[in-house]
Amino acid sequence: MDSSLILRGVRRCSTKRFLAWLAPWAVMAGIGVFAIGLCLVKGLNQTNMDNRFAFGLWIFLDLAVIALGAGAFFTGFLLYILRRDELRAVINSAVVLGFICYSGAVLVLAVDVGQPLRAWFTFWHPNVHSMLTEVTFCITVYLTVLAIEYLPIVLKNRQLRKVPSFLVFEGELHKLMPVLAAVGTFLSFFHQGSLGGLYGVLQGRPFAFRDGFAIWPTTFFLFILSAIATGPAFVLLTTSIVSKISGARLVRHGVYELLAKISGWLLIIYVGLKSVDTIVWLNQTAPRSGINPSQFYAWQPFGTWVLIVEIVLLGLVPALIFMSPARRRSLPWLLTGSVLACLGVALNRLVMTIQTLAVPTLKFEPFMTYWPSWQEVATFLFVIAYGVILYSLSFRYLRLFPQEREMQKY
Amino acid sequence: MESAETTRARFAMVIDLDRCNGCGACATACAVENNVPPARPSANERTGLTWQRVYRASNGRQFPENRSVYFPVSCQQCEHPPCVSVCPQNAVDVSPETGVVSQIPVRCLGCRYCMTACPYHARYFNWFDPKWPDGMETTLNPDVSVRMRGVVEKCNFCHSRWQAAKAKAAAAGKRDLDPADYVPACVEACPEKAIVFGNLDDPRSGVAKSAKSANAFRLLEKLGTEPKVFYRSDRAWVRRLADADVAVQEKEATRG
Amino acid sequence: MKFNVTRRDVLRFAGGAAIGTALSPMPWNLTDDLAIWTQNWSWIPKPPKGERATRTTVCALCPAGCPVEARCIGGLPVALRAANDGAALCPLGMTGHHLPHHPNRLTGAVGITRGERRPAAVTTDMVVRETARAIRSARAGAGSVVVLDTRPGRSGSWAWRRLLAGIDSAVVAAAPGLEGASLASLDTMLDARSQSFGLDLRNARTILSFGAPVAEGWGQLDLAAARESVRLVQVEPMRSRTAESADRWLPARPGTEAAVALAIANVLLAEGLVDTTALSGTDEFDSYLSVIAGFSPDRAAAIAGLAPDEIFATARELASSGPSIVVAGEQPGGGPLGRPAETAIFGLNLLLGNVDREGGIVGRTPLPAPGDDAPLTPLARLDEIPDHSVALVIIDASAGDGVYPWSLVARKLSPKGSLVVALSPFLSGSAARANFAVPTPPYLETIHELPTSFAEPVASIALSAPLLPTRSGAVDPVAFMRSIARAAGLDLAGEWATTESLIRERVARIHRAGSGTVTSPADGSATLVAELSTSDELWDALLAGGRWSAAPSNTMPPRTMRITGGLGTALGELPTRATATPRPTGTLTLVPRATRDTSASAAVSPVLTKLYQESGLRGSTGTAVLNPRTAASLGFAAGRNVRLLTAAGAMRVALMLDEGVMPGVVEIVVAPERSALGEKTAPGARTVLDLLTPGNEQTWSAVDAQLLEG
Amino acid sequence: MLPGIYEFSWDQGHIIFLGIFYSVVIVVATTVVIALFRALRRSSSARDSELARWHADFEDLAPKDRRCRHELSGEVASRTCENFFSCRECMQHQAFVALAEAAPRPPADAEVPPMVAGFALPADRLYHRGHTWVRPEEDGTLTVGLDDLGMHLMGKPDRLELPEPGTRLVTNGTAWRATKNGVTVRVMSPIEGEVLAVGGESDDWTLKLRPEGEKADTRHLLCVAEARPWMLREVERLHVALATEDVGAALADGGVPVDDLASAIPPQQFDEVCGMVFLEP
Repeated sequence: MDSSLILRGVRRCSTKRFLAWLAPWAVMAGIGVFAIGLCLVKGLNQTNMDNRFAFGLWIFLDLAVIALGAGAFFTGFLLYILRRDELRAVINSAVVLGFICYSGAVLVLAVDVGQPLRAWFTFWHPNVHSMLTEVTFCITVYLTVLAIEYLPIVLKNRQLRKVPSFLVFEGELHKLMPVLAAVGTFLSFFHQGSLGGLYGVLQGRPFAFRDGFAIWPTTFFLFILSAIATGPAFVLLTTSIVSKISGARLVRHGVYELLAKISGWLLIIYVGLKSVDTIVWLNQTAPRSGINPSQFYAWQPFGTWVLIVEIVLLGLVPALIFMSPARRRSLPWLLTGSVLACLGVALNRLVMTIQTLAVPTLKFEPFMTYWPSWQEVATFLFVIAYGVILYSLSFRYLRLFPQEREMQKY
Repeated sequence: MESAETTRARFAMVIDLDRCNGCGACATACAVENNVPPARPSANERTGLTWQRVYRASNGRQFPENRSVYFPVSCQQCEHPPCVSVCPQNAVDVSPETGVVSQIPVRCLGCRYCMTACPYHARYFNWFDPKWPDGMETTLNPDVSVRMRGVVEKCNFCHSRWQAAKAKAAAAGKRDLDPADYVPACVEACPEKAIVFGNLDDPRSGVAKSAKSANAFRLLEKLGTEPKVFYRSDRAWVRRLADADVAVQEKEATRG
Repeated sequence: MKFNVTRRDVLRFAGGAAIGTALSPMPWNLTDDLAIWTQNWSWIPKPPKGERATRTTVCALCPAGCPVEARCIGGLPVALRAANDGAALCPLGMTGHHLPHHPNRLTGAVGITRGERRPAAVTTDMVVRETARAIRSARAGAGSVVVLDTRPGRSGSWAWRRLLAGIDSAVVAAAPGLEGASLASLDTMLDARSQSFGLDLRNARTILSFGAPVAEGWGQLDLAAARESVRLVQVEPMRSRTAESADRWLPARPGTEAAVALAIANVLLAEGLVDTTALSGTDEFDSYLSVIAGFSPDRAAAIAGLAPDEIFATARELASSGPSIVVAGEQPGGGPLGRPAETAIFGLNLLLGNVDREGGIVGRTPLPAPGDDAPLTPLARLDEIPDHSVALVIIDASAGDGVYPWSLVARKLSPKGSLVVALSPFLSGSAARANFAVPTPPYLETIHELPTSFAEPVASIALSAPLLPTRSGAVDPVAFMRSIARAAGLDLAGEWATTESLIRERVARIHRAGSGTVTSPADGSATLVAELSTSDELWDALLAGGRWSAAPSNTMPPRTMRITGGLGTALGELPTRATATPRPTGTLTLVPRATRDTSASAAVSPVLTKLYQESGLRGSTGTAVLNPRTAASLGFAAGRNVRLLTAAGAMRVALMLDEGVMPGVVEIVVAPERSALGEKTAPGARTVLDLLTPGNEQTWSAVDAQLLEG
Repeated sequence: MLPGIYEFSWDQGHIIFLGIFYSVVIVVATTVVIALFRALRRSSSARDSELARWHADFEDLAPKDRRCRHELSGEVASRTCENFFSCRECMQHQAFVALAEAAPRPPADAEVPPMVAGFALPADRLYHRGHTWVRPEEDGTLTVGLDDLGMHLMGKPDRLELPEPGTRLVTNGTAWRATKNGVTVRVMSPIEGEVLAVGGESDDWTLKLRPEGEKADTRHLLCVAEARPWMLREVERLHVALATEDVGAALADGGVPVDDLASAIPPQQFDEVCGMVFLEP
């Protein structure tokens, strides 16, 4: 039925099957839209956030998807700036993933703020000393850049390309892509860092506060590093998952290996620096704020196991997997490593968001726990469903993996 | 009318914890003065709006040696406020005239970053639309506007009272406020006279003297926020509660 | 001429228009306007505008009657503060101007059916008819008629007695849960009839209080001001505000107060610290001695869980640093301690010679009644009325309310048919449990009378002047009485038709007597009544916030003192909870806990959610507080919802842990119920108080309870 | 505007931050505007549009579809075309041509077999990779038509969209469109020129063109010697493409190509095969 929209030479399931695949996600997205509507109409009392947990599941989601979406800019950077041509095989997919992650994050942010109609105030009355201003500016512009990068991929759809001026425009944009990639890289580096800086500058929250260089706390750099380390792993993971689900070989194994190798090296550097940072923080920064660091881990479920899992199991282990050429040749190992690395960056963002707020500062304030309301979870799931649907549509109708056709035949 | 520029001041308060008995008059007076709406049925102590919140703490000992202390905690009006620099749109500011950390609710977009930055949990978010029972809006203080849902608010040392005092001084042609004209609602309402309020820069003021007294202290002093709300107590265990460091064995204590 | 529009032209036009618009101020003004609009949603309440003025009145929300200065905008109060310098209002008083707008204010008479979500609107005439019918059938022998008065001593209280004087079976009783109720026991001991005495707390040097919230303003004592001159010893199982500010706190187990009091008497007598010549020789005193012999300090200390030294020290302190006074108080929410315990406690005053002396129990001339010596219905105590004997209960909660288990009233009702009618401004508290509720004007909408409070050493009266017009629908209590009188064929003589005219009668009589002074709230200046030429002048002075006080008369008429209150040796049979028959394991003692200002009014300002709901300061009603050790022994963790089980039933409660709670005790927070805070709930919903069944001792300050899972 | 707002001051932070930020915004905006501007300018030219279309298609071709003609002729082991099959701009091609001219020519094979793998490949014409051919006529015009494989594939098209006489065709641009079994293909023009006449179905739907300029530039077209290995390879690709599926006895079994190849190809693969054959990804 929709075959005229599908690229020639690739295998896609029947329309019926595709709709059946989309249906549950659409239901999930529908529930999410309802929950978002509730939050916008009735206000944030629909969530379980409160004055102590002023940030909750949604900020965690924002931080996590933006970290994972780093695959887009970093792949672009490697391809267009460092000229790693092998990555052309995944660049389109990475751009779509990046667009999904960033647009999802911006959408959730718009629900998360108390007065979404005033979101543009940041551009009107900017406080340039705030990390959040930097994040807002960079994310908005980078989302625009991603949309511009996404556009040529859309324009090359089989039907759209029949419009002559679309293709002309696509061709012209394509020529300028390195400029956009460079801008995207610049923006991404900054806001990934600013998201880390967001917490690192919290002088009043010893759990998050870090010393730094110039105006940037160490979390600024660690967030950049962890994002670019896991970005390729996420691209690897999604590509192999899509490959599994669609039953098509999408890229050569060498591409996987390259992504893993990049991820591995960056991860090991990250784990090293993170460990140094943790030691300095526990022994210098936190005690200076009058905190005995053992207090950070005195409240279940946030025991020291969280720290160990984050750094060793979800940091060091995937790094070692990725760095071993023998392991890299095996797809199951690559998948294990990618899952661990992605979980690691998610756990890091979760800890920075939730544990920072959960650890009491005033001695007479109790430790509090937070559990999201269904509206928050539904909104969270909406972003997932939105991502799956948009990716599925893109995968079906656009050329995300240039190598796919030749991998299939001949 | 152009009013004469008042001299700069650093307003502060000293709360005597040995006098405070936790009656809650300050919190109530604050809500009435500043048009803080009553709670919706589903609001709780975590989603409520209490610019002046009274915490109960104890010496942690067993009955009958257990003793209480009540900490009235409002915005601590820090000299180095962690909340100001984080606001993405300049909705938080420090007034050079009063040293008070002001919150501009009409510019706030409700991102709540300042709340995560504040170690005193003194900032509150309007989770609900402000709503008074029918007719009760006629009892609102005309000098303070009502904040809308979705913005952050907090204590501003009864800013409207400062403005009224300033206008009064200007009308009398004076540069300085009469200290008796500017007293926040909580200070006025305290039946135990536990709160002393005044200009820290004025060495003759009661607040300047009390703040320097031996048993005066501030909350979480090591964070370097330099609050302008001081506390005092002759009891050593009360003063120890001001530090951030919680002994781990105490963690299961207190309220759930 | 042909006009050709090409695509290029259209594009050019659109582009030019876009650039031109962007350079004009229009879009930027529009965005700014949008911002301004978001700042002023139409549903955000706007504070009132209007002329500013200051007016004075007296707070009528509790018997204390604090002078109030109201800041008004356009004549309507927007802020209340204490009118006298240096004083301050309590949270309840500070928010009193919200009460006329309370969501659960009654706008018309209602009929309440148990279990119905909403009350049914009825006419006041119908309520009058029903009441008259009940009165007629009571006269025909169907049962007795009881008026429960929530603020005894008012002119209105007198009018009820006047109205029902023609009915043999009628009595007027003070509503349960009021402060000063325990003084009824002292009344019996002093044979004083209707309490012609007061407590001179201000001149005492040592106060021994059994549970009275002295530090919260109980007995009109400003403890903070009197701190230098008064020494306070508090006997109380809870670490209350008073216990914490006391010089000595004896944390006796709940229900063991009598044992402590008797042991103190034991020490006083054994050590010869008191002069007993005035008491000795009577049967009462002999019984007393034999009772006391059984309460050695060691035994009582074991019963109460105290160190014997504390009892010795307290006894010596009482004897040595006089004048002393011993008071049995009502824990707010917990009610009186019960007659035997009160008798044992007040007996110490008799022993110490505290009666009829400055700084002790002093004589007090009563406030003049509004009318002449017409026949009046007798006063009674609710517990003296036999169970299942009452056909009609009229609750006059027009001036306030008490906090008590409804079962106290319900058990009196005749099973053959009964009617409960309440007069109240709010559908909350007692009124929510009646069959019919009639709306009366709340505080600030009508004149309220603040007669002598129970502890005052001299008679006094203040008037709360209205600052707001009475809302239509409100029924004046005295007018309501007149309607009942007409409908039931009762004789209610007198010219007065409304509460105001009745109070005017009383003021006129005070003026006619010509004694006493009026104190102005603003400057504390006093004017002799004798200097006022007309009663209108006195009226105006009172309406301006003044308080009339009688001239001091500290002498009491001669009396027989009954140190066992007529109980004889039965006083010693008082069950001492700790030593009663062994209780099943896991049984805890349930103690209600409240603050003084929560128990005075049927409704409080919704803004008090700041204290009860939006902060952990007072806890919301129904929160159970346990010592962590007790909780651990039962296997409960904080924040859990558990079932609280007493003889009266079970209820789910939230658990809170606090080391300050006595082990083995579960304190239950009695805060204003949700309807009192303004939430729309089904009237008369069960509250924690319903778990507390008073036993024969008429106290619900300690009840056996169990905590169960789920 | 921003600096006009309340409490705004030109301090260092503002200058640095806003300076950097707006530079970035300007770069992004400029990029898009340049692309738009160029696109607007170019899309008004049909020639540019056709070229853009071809460039986009070419980039989407799999590397195996972009074999250099010199690889097909065996002159080089492996080479992928990067020049959109436009040999006249290819430096490598010129080098190869020079090399070939210097080398002694092999004796011309008079007996060029007219068939390759069952498809006719007449020697009197030049072939385009999109399965069209150009035959220079004596009157200076050019005849353009579908080759045998293309003919077999499209058979009798269900619908034809032929250019009007007078249309200027662009090399690698659309010559005409044909629809068969619901699949529409664009047949690429092998050469530039103005359409003089359109042959109908009876005439094997050929076009008659007048070349641009004095003489047609045919450097990018394959001579029959080059077309033979190319055609072999094309047939082989068809074999492979259809081999994986359960097709039944057809071309894959080495059978003689059926006249109506279209009906022998399973419908679900027909579209893909058309795209492969007519270089339309």
